Formats: sequence, C-alpha cells, structure tokens
Amino acid sequence: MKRIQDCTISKITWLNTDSYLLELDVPDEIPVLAPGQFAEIRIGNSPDVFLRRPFSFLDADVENRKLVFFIKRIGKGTRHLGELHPGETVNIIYPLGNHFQVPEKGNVLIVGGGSGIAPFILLGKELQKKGVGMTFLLGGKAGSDILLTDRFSQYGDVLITTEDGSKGEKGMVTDHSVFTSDPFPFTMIYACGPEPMMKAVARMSCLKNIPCEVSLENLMACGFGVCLCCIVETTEGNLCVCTEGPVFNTNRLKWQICA
Amino acid sequence: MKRIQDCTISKITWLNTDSYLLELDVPDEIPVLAPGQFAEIRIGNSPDVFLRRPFSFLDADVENRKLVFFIKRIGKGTRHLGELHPGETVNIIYPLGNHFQVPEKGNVLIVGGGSGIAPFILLGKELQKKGVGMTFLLGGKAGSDILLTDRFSQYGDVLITTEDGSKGEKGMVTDHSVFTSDPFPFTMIYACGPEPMMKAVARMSCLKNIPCEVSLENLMACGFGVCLCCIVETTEGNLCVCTEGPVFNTNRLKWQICA
Amino acid sequence: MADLRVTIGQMELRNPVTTASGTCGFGEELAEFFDPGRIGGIFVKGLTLKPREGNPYPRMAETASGMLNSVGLQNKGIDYFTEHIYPRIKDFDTHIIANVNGSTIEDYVDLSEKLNRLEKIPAIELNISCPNVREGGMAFGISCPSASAVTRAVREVWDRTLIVKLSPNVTDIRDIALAVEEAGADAFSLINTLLGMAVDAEKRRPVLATITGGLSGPAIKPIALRMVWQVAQVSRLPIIGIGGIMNATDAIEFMLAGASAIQVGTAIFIDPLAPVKIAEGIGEYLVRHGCSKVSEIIGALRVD
Amino acid sequence: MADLRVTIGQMELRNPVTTASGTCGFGEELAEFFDPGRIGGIFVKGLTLKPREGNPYPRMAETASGMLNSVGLQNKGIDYFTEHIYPRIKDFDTHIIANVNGSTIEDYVDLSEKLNRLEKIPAIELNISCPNVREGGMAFGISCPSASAVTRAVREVWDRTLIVKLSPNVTDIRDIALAVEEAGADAFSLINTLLGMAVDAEKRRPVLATITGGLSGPAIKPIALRMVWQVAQVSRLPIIGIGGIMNATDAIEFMLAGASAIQVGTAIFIDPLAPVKIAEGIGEYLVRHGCSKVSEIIGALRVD
Ligand SMILES: Cc1cc2nc3c(=O)[nH]c(=O)nc-3n(C[C@H](O)[C@H](O)[C@H](O)COP(=O)(O)OP(=O)(O)OC[C@H]3O[C@@H](n4cnc5c(N)ncnc54)[C@H](O)[C@@H]3O)c2cc1C
Ligand SMILES: Cc1cc2nc3c(=O)[nH]c(=O)nc-3n(C[C@H](O)[C@H](O)[C@H](O)COP(=O)(O)OP(=O)(O)OC[C@H]3O[C@@H](n4cnc5c(N)ncnc54)[C@H](O)[C@@H]3O)c2cc1C
Ligand SMILES: Cc1cc2nc3c(=O)[nH]c(=O)nc-3n(C[C@H](O)[C@H](O)[C@H](O)COP(=O)(O)O)c2cc1C
Ligand SMILES: Cc1cc2nc3c(=O)[nH]c(=O)nc-3n(C[C@H](O)[C@H](O)[C@H](O)COP(=O)(O)O)c2cc1C
Ligand code: FES
Ligand code: FES
Repeated sequence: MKRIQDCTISKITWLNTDSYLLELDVPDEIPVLAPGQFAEIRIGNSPDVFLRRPFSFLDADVENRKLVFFIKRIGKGTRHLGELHPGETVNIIYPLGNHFQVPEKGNVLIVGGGSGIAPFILLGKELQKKGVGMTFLLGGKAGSDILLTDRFSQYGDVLITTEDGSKGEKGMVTDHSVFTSDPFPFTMIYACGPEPMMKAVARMSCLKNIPCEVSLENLMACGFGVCLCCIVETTEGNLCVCTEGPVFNTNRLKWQICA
Repeated sequence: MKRIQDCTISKITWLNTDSYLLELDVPDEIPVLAPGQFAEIRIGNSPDVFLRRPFSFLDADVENRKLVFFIKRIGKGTRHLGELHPGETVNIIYPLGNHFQVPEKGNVLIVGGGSGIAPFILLGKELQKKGVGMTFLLGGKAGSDILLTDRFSQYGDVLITTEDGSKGEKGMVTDHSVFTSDPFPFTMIYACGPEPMMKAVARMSCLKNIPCEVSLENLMACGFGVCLCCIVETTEGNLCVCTEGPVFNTNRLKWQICA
Repeated sequence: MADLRVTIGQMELRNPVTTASGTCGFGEELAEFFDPGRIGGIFVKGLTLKPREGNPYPRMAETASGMLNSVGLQNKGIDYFTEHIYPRIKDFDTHIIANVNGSTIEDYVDLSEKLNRLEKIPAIELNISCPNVREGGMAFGISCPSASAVTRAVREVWDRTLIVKLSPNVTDIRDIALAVEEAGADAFSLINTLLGMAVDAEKRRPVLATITGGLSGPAIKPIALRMVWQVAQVSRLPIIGIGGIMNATDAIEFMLAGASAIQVGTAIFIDPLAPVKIAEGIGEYLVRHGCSKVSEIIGALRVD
Repeated sequence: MADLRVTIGQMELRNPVTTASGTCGFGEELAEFFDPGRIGGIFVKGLTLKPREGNPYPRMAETASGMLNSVGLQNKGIDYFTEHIYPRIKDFDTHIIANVNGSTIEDYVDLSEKLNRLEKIPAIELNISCPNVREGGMAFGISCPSASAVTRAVREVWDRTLIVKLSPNVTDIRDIALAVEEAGADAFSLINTLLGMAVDAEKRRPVLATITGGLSGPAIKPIALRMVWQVAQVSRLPIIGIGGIMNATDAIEFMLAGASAIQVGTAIFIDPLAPVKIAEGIGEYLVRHGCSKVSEIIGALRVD
C-alpha cells in the first residue's frame, strides 16, 4: 500500500539562496525506496497552492526514519515549503513512481542539472552496492549552483560545468570534455534536469550508442496515476510519467534525438 | 489616511484553549485609537482564508508602537492566525470604524461576552481619563471563559456571570443581580458580544430608560465601506457597520427591544 | 451509527460517497489507499468506443483553489476495458459505474450496448458535458434537444440505471435537466467542469496545449451547489452532486441542497483518502444532529 | 517607462487599471488609500433611478478563493448621486464611469438621460448582468434579443462611451457580445459575477438571505479569462477584463487574452492598494519584456 503520512520537519538547511534540504521525521518504518522514486508533498501553509508538489527522494535514513529532499525554490509552493519551521508537519504520499534501472556491472555517467541532482544520491548508493563505477557530471549557471559535491564524491568522481565558467569547465553539461574521451568510458548515462539539457544528454547517448535513462519532471495533478495529466508521448502512446515513470529509457520517448 | 501595514508579531499569549492575545510591533507611529475601532487583519498562512478578518483593538502602547488584539478562535482564520510565530508578519488595515461615545460624567455599566470584551480596555482607559465611574459585567459559559479580569479591575469593579455557575453568579449576563439594584446606579450601558446577549442587554437599558451602545460584529468583506456587505437595518435605512459602526446606539437599530 | 444507504435509480449505495469519473482511474489506484468497499461507488474514467490518446501535454494548470484539465478522454476504448480492466475491478465490493462518451448518438448507443454485456456495471453515466473533446462532448449537454435525444436513444438500449451528467456551461441548467428527465433518465449527476483558461504571462502563451480546459475543485463549489439546488427545485429525480467537494461538510452542503449522493473528484489528488473520510464524516454529522438516516438530510435545507 | 495609455471608446485612460463597480464605493473611500489620479478610471457603485435598500443581511459568504455577495444594488438613487456624490467626486483626476441599472428598458434610458447632464461622466457601463436583482438584471444579459434591445435603446440617448457589462451565466458569451456590438456598444466589460450559493451545514440554511448570490474573486479568474479570450476572437470592440484580478500578472494575462483594460474588484477588499500596485506592475512587466507601449500586449497571446 502507498502511504499518506504526516511527517514532522526536523530540519531545513539552506544550501544557497534558492535551494534547501528538507528533512522529515517519518512516523513509521520507511519502506525500501528505489532511486528515482518520489513523494507528493502537501503545502498547507500557502493561500495559493492547491495541489501537492512532487519531489524525488534525495536520501533516506531508514534506521532513524528520516527522509531528505533537495528542493529548489522556483515558485510559490517551493517558497512556502521553505518557510515552514522545524516541528511543523507536512503531509506526504509515498513512495511513488518507478526507478532507475541499476545494471549489474559497468561504469556509468550521471548527469544532473538544477534540482535534477536530487535522485542521484540514492542512485549512487545503489550503484556502489552493486560495484558499478560511476562519474557525476553536474551543471549549473554559476558556481553557486553546484551543490552537494561532497556527497556525490563519496560514490564517484565529480565533474562540473558552469555556464559562466566560475567552477569546472565553462559551458553546458554536454560541452564537458568528458564527452570527447575516446574510447568513451561509460556504459550507460542517467540524466535529470531541465528538459533541453536531458534532450542534449540523450542525444549524446545516441551518438555514443549507449543506453540513457532520464527522470522527467512533468506537471502532475495527482502523482499516483488517476488524473492522466502528466503524460509523455512514447513509442507505446501517451504514458503517465507518475506511474510509468518518472524514469524513462530515452529510446521509449519520442524525442527524435537520434535523427 | 488609513494605513495598510506589515506588522511583526512580537508575542502570542494563549489565555485558555480558545483565546489568545496577539501583540504586534507597528513600524510607524500609532495614531490615536478610539475605543471600539478595529483593524482588518490579513491571514496569509491559510489555504482557505480569503478575506481579511476584523478585530477590535484590545490595547495600544503608543510609546512602544505595539497593538494588542484579543482573539477568540472560532473558525479557520482565527485558528491559523494563532498558529503564526513571533517574528512573522501580518498585514493590517487600520484604524477603521467609529467608536463608543464617552460621556463627560456619570457611572456606566460595561457588559462583555465572549470575544466581546475586546474593545473595553481602551474604553476603560478613556472613561477613567474623564473621571467616569464604571463597572464591568463579564459573562461566559464557564469560569474558564472569564478572562482579563485583572486588566478590567484596574478601571472599575468586575462582576461575573457564568452559565454553569462555576464563577460569579449563575446565568446569563442579564440575570445578574446588578440589574435588580434599585435605584439602578448606571447612566449608560455599553455592550459587546453575541447578538442575543446584546439584544437582551439593550432590552434592559430600555427598561431602565438609559442609553445603550453596542458594538456589532457583522460579517464584513472589506471593512472600509466599499462593498456594502456588512449592513444593519436602522431607523435611517441600511447602514454599513464598518463605517457608520461598529458602535450603534441601540435606539438607531431596528431591534424592537422596547416593545 | 446512522443508516447511510441511499438509492440512485435501481442502485442502493452503502453510503452517498462515490468518486468522480476521470479522477479515480478505474478504482485500482485508489485501492492502494483504501478498501473500495468503504464507499458507495466508483465512476470510472470516461470510456469511448475507440481508443483515444487524449490531448497533447500540458494538460493541467493549477488555478486558485482549483485546476484546469484538458485530458480529453484518454482511454484504451471499450474493448480493452471489457477484456482487461473490467475483469480486474468487477469484484470490488462497490458499484462500478461506467462513464459513457461519444461524438454521435450512435456512439453513445453502441457503447451502452457493449456495456450491457458486463453484468457488474449497474449503471452508466452519460457524459454530455466534457468541455475538452467532441466525444462526450459538451455540444450535447448545452442544448435541450440534443441532451434529450442522446438520453432517449440510450434509454432504449439500457435498462439498468441511467445517470446523465450535466454541463454547467449553460444559461439555465434547469431546462436541460427537465429535458433529460423527460427523455427517461433515472438520475442526474452535476456538475462537470466549467470551461476555463490559464495564461502564462511570462511565456505569453496559454498554459494548456488546448488553450481552454475544464475547471474543477473548490473554486467551483458555489456554482455547483447553486445548480444542484436549482435542479432539485424543479425535478424529483435523484441528483448526484459534484464540484469541489473536499470534506464531509462540503458533501453535507450538497445533500442539504438536494443531492442524494455525491462524487469526490479533484479532492482525491490532494487526499486520496478523502472519499472514506467524507463517508465517515457524514456519519458523524448525522449522529451529532440526531438523524438516524442520511435520507433525512437530503434536500433538508431550511429556507423559510 | 512604457506608455500605459489605452483607449476605450472615446476615453483615453492613463493606464489600463480601473476599479470594478460595487467594490470601490464612489471612489472616496479608496482616496483614503491612494490618489485616484494613479489609475485609469473608477466604475462607481451601481446606480438606479430610485433609491434601493438592497437585499437583507447576510449579504456575503466567503468561499474558496472567492466570495459570494447579494448586495442587490443598494444605492440612494440617481438624484441623490447627482446632488450629493457627483459634486464631491467629479474632480478626481481620473475617469468616473457610472454603472447603470434598471428593471425595464425605460429605466436604463431614463437613467442614461439623467447622467447625460453630468459633464464629468465620460462613459456609462450598462449592467445587464447583476445576478442579485431584477434591476440591472441578468435577465437582460442572458438573452441576445433583450441584451440587444437595451443596448440599442440607450445608444439612442447616450453619445459618450457606452460600455456593456456581460453576464458569464450564459451558454455562449460570444452570441451575447455580438448582439450587443451590433446594437451599438463601444466596448464590453466582462465578467460580472457567476451565480452561486453557500450553505451553512450546521444551521442547515443558506448563508445568504437571498439563497443565491454572485461569485467573485480568483476562483472565477479561469472562467473570466476564457470568456475574454472567446469574445476577443469574434469582436474587435475593446474589452475590459474583470474577474479575480489580484495582481499585475493576472491583469497581464487578461490583456494578453484580449482585454484593453481591466477592472479590479474583490481584490480591493483584501488590498485597497491593489489597483496602483497593478498599474505599477504592468509598467515593470512592459519594461522587462522590452515593450514601449502597453498596447503591444493586448491580445498578444501566442497560440501557434
Ligand atoms: C517526479 C518529479 C520529481 C521532482 N523532484 C524534484 C526535486 O527533487 N527537487 C526539486 O526542487 N524539484 C523537483 N521536481 C520539480 C518540482 O515538483 C517543481 O519545481 C515544483 O512543483 C514547483 O512548484 P512551485 O509551486 O514552487 O512552482 P509554481 O509556482 O507551481 O510554478 C513556478 C513556475 O515553474 C513552472 N513549473 C512548475 N513545476 C514545473 C515542472 N514540474 N516542470 C516545468 N515547469 C514547472 C510553472 O509553470 C511556473 O512557470 C520534481 C518534479 C517531478 C515531476
Ligand atoms: C468590528 C468587529 C470587531 C471584532 N472584534 C473581534 C475581537 O476583538 N476579537 C475576536 O475574537 N473577534 C472579533 N470579531 C469577530 C471576528 O471578526 C470573527 O470571529 C472572525 O472573523 C472569525 O473568523 P474565522 O475565520 O475564525 O471564522 P470562520 O471560519 O470565518 O467562521 C466560523 C463560523 O463563525 C461564523 N462567523 C464568523 N464571523 C462571524 C461574525 N462576525 N459574526 C457571526 N458569526 C461569524 C461563521 O459564519 C462560521 O459559522 C470582530 C468582528 C467585527 C465585525
Ligand atoms: C483530470 C480530470 C479528468 C476528468 N475526466 C472526466 C471524464 O473522463 N468524464 C467525466 O464525465 N468527467 C470528467 N472529469 C470531471 C469530474 O468528474 C468532475 O465532474 C469535476 O472535476 C468536478 O468535480 P471536482 O471539483 O470534485 O473535481 C474530469 C475531471 C478532472 C479534474
Ligand atoms: C460586493 C460586490 C458588489 C458588486 N456590485 C456591483 C454593481 O453594483 N454593479 C456591477 O455591475 N457589478 C457589481 N459587482 C461585480 C463586480 O463589478 C465584478 O464584475 C465582479 O466582482 C468580478 O470581479 P472580481 O472577481 O475582481 O471581483 C459587485 C461585486 C461585488 C463583490
Ligand atoms: S499526475 Fe495524475 S496521472 Fe500522473
Ligand atoms: S464590510 Fe464592506 S462596506 Fe462594510
């Protein structure tokens, strides 16, 4: 059964002016969470937020029953959520969605932009467990957008690009020199972030002829498959991102990236 | 000019399970507030409160630029307002409405029920300044509803009735023995509280043949005279409670209490 | 414990709470949150004769206390439903009601005939009020002759309970209701969504791919309540009230205004447990108000 | 600083922001909060020939992101207005527009003729859409022949700008708009309130003394936007957009959808400064989007 629970905020940690970690104390035992899954959070302290908002799990501390989310403030919901205080509660529905496919072996590249880094701590943990090598490639506008690098470096190398060149290589993630490595050392790419970025990464995977999984952030009304609002066009027709995704192998999507 | 201001909450003090004092730090100098005037408070932390809510001034500390409200939790707005924290802000429009007429001399009876005690601290101050004697008569369901008696006793005697008899005399305010005093020692009555109570008090004033002023708590959409929602039937036709009131001499109202 | 049973046509519901078409899938997703046996019925996602991909993305926009959708009846068609979905849901311990959509009267009739073969569908809800497509289309629901014609045609092939879902996008819903009643409907459900629009000021574009969509949620509750009240004044057919019902109080408001049952729609997105909480809340209200049967509050609004 | 001027009929407004009839009194109360010279115009409280006490209390109910009102055109009549109110407000440095209500076509005509004598009233807004009374009544606004007849009759006696305020309580607002245009209106204002209802479940009574009332506020914005868009598609007359406008973004959405100006209504109750903030916000948006004139965004929604 899916859960609907009131959780107590134990901590809100601002990482820069726009992003924060939201840490929740969960009343019951936390089920196994697969990397890429998400929760629908109700934002009850805002006069103009009506629907829940979806957020990927950044991390879960099963022992201490804590869930952590990485949230970027982009509008009213994410703003009001960040204004809550420790001790106040938020209601969440979880776990939702499918998850990244974790291979048995290989060496993978994980590309994250903006709030699109959230699912990759759980993914890193899972890959590490299986002994799969990984490299993170994080992109942002400026150096201050590049967050949680110390966390990611526990699981693999961390490469960086920034549009203004203030950290790492200058440019978009797909401009990074790692894509010029020959032979290309990776057997798979995972990506999450703004759609143009994911499409660019998917195009790379096509060129390199390796599989690519992306986590989509479509607008959702429900998050658990009843409204059919969150669809994406796929080779099998319109599918719900919230139940058939959010993770899709790009070869299922009609992005026409390999043309 | 009327003011629209963001004020910082300096303190919320719960007096019993249902009532609290809301203390605000006002950014600018506080104008003279007449007893009976009110403010329209915006409740911005609630998903289902749309309009402002009107509250009488309980007290004002002009020197320290503080406003104090006495608020009874009766619905969603008063609940959410009480959930705010010191340091958070609320927006208020003030000062609004007319005020009690304060005589030059005499001895008055001030009757308050429920949240209807709010305007009477400022009234007490004003009467004391003029040297007018006063007695407070506070009514409630139970003893725990009788609040701020120490404050009122700074200005005059405090009489009490409770419906369950747990404090003061048993019964409604109009059952209090003070109304049997002969000769009736008061030259005027002021009342605020639930409408049936105000009507009963007004009926008493009629019997005793002395003037009575009541502060009405009609539903308001704006609070400053533009919507015409808050009207009360008077001898002059429908009048806005927010601008022509909230204080009315009962002989202007069509309560037919003297019949 | 008060008696919560209500009757809609030939159906007896264990309680007046059902879930609205298009907001509860086929009931299976909700069964992950609660036992469907705790509510009166499930109005499944709109069905059409042929499979439909629905409208392009984006299909939804949040609005003040509501949302717009332009899903456009995405579904795999009646044959897929019959073969794959119906077998999985038919034994839910509640009523499964099919929401029937067509672009011609024959579509409605054909679909109803196909549903006739499914024993565990005690009722159909004719959707003549979807603002997002021609199929199930509002075109039928906004004029008396067409509303009447489609109802009459389906009535001829469908003996079980026939519910007609009315569109609020009309000048006078009473006229449509009376036409539909006269044509043989057993009950009304109302309201479907109101035609609305959202604009992205920064992008200078409509938010929805279809420009306009259907408005639902608490924003429309006052309009829905008014329409239920209006229809209850002119017709004695049972009414299923819909529109922004979030909690038991909302549901009771609809019942007082004249609804015999209610549908919970958009509220499910925010709280999938809303339907069961509402059913419980109605029970508590009845006890608190000294009613032994829920029927005591249907249309019991005092207006003297 | 972008050029914010817009034209409605023969009137040039300094900016597209005006205040909606019934939500701003006669402008005097608002003048306690801001200088009326900062907005484009004031649509004063609905006027009738004879004084009216309006409907009984309670006249308002809060709803989700909105409110219902059943004020019912309380006003002291045109003669009192002429004698006592007009002299006090006529020199405001903004346009004062009279909202005209009647229960017969003659009422509308008589009232317009009386207003003709007031030099500083550059325009009237015919209210044929008030859901709360027979006067100013929605009855005129929900059928094409009557909407057309009242517009035509007033057009004959009124040479200044004639704005007709449309009711959203119709099946197709385009039909009414075209009828009114054909009858000689210079501009439309839309929308008036939607007919709604609120119920007090505990008391088992309607909240409003009149049972139903008019719904306003952000709840109705998606419907209002859709109607402005629809009318803009079929008519070239200027539109004044109304319905749930709370901030500059809302106002810009209406203008992109086709409104030349907007009215701020219910928002005033929550923030009396809303009109000036909206005017400022539109200016900032234009600068940010590299527009030199506000006219560049009117109807500029991209739908390709
Ligand atoms: C499965 C999933 C997982 C997600 N995980 C995370 C996460 O871990 N951390 C995180 O910070 N965010 C995540 N997001 C995105 C997050 O849900 C949105 O940022 C959030 O809903 C925005 O809410 P808001 O009220 O702040 O913005 P709003 O005020 O609703 O919108 C502000 C602006 O952003 C646009 N917008 C809002 N949501 C989206 C969206 N999903 N896609 C494109 N544009 C949008 C709006 O159209 C509007 O222009 C995830 C989304 C999905 C679907
Ligand atoms: C001029 C004026 C001064 C006031 N001063 C004070 C004060 O100092 N302290 C104080 O605690 N309250 C005061 N009130 C009353 C206060 O405004 C209401 O209690 C408050 O608006 C209720 O808001 P809510 O959201 O909590 O209740 P809601 O959720 O809006 O309503 C809860 C229930 O109470 C009813 N209700 C709400 N407001 C009123 C009302 N005004 N009259 C009758 N029934 C109502 C509703 O219909 C509903 O049934 C005053 C009112 C006025 C008009
Ligand atoms: C996402 C979505 C999809 C819907 N799909 C259908 C549908 O397929 N058939 C139908 O009759 N109504 C459909 N509706 C309308 C609802 O059944 C209901 O009438 C409407 O949403 C009002 O109720 P609410 O405010 O409780 O949501 C849909 C509504 C939403 C929000
Ligand atoms: C309290 C109130 C009184 C109103 N009175 C009138 C009126 O006298 N004449 C009129 O044409 N419209 C009247 N209206 C309708 C408004 O002018 C406006 O059309 C409607 O409220 C929608 O806009 P909003 O959502 O911005 O409030 C009134 C609205 C309210 C809320
Ligand atoms: S968000 Fe409702 S089905 Fe995906
Ligand atoms: S509350 Fe608006 S006029 Fe009094």
